[in-house]
Amino acid sequence: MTPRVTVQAAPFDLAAEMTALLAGRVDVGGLASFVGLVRADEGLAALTLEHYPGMTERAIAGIAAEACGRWPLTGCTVIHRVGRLPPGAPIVLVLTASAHRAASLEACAFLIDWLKTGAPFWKREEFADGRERWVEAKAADDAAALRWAR
Amino acid sequence: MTPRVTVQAAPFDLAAEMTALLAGRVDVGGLASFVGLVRADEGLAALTLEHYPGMTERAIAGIAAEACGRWPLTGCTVIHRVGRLPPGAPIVLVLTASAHRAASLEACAFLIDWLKTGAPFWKREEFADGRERWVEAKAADDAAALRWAR
Amino acid sequence: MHLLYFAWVRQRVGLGEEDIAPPPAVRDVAGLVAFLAARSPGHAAAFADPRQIRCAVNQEFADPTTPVGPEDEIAFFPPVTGG
Amino acid sequence: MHLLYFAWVRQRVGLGEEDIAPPPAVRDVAGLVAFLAARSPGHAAAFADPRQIRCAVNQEFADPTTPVGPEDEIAFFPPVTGG
Repeated sequence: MTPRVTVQAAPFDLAAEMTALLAGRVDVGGLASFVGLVRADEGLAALTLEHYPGMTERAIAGIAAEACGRWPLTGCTVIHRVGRLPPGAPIVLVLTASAHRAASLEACAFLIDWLKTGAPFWKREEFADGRERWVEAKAADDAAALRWAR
Repeated sequence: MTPRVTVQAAPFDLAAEMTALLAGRVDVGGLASFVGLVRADEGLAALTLEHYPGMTERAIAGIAAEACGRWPLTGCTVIHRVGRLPPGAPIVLVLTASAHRAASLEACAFLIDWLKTGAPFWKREEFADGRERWVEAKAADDAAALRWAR
Repeated sequence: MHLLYFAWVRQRVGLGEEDIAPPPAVRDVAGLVAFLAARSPGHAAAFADPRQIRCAVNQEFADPTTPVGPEDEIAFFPPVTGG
Repeated sequence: MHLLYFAWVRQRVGLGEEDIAPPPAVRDVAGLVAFLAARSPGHAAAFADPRQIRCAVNQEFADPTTPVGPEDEIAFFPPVTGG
């Protein structure tokens, strides 16, 4: 099973992605999903996501393959959007299917946690008053820092 | 926010349920879901789910309210199907929305774990060779046992 | 007293529900189980191993010492297997 | 050597990518950062605080001691903020 990994500007169709992971199968007992969305905190008007074409997809495919090694997944889909997104817009989808509920739930949480810390994406916030700023990584979220600082 | 809790024979529409939790909101950062499905293990032909009308809905509403107390959820939906279901059919849906991803993921896992151990449902398996049997609770899943045996 | 039976308890008893009026000595769940086990061969089969039986009184999980009275709704069933 | 810049590193440098041919003394990421910081005021601003900069060599996360050569694709960017 090869995980499906996509970085795209377009919205994703969660129902269609779920259907694809289940089509023709009777061995899936649990299907977990996580959708991350843009919040309108502090008057946020839009969020713009930038990525590193090539490396980002490779990095996500690598971690998705790792998840498939750690948990017995029958299906795994990761879709991350880029570009300018308004409040309420979906940013990221993680879908994990397994015979067992615990495996699907744990793999889903693992993947979304990793996307926060390990995938080359950068977020710029635009506010209603015209301010703009790059979102700063939380220390806890910056897994790559160790590699550099050691 | 009152959780939406339903026990029904009909299939559920996951996309519509998600849309309902997000409609008009810009304060949701994470939407976690879990769908449990019928597996065709050991030649299973169908699974029939029985419940205790009244108590089952009350019990689920109670645990959903507890989840809303433990985690800052903006939305929570639990739909559990009953009746005779073929392999591949969805049995249960748990949906949790929150400003923060960890809250939505943890509440979703909490609710599905509890449904396994605390909600009055009983499963009967029918196999291709005509055998039928009631699914036995795993000792680890039988939270009610303590109340009785103490 | 309104009784409900679910899953294999229902199948062994042969009934989904019944109304009964046990003697006054039946004051709690344990007493009711002993009374029911002597009611018919089906009841006897259903309650043969009380460790396999769970009980709810008025839709709340109960234990052997939970009191029961004439106005109560009392359900017996196996350990739950939902989700 | 093909360089890529992302997020505020790109904004400060003023370029998304560029091809450069640094002197042979530039052998690793730390040497390249020192070389780039002297290249223009924009580069100097971008690399003013190397602790805020992450690097990938040929699309793998790198550290200051990672070797760099003429055929490499080298990217500089802030700590990632995806998900």
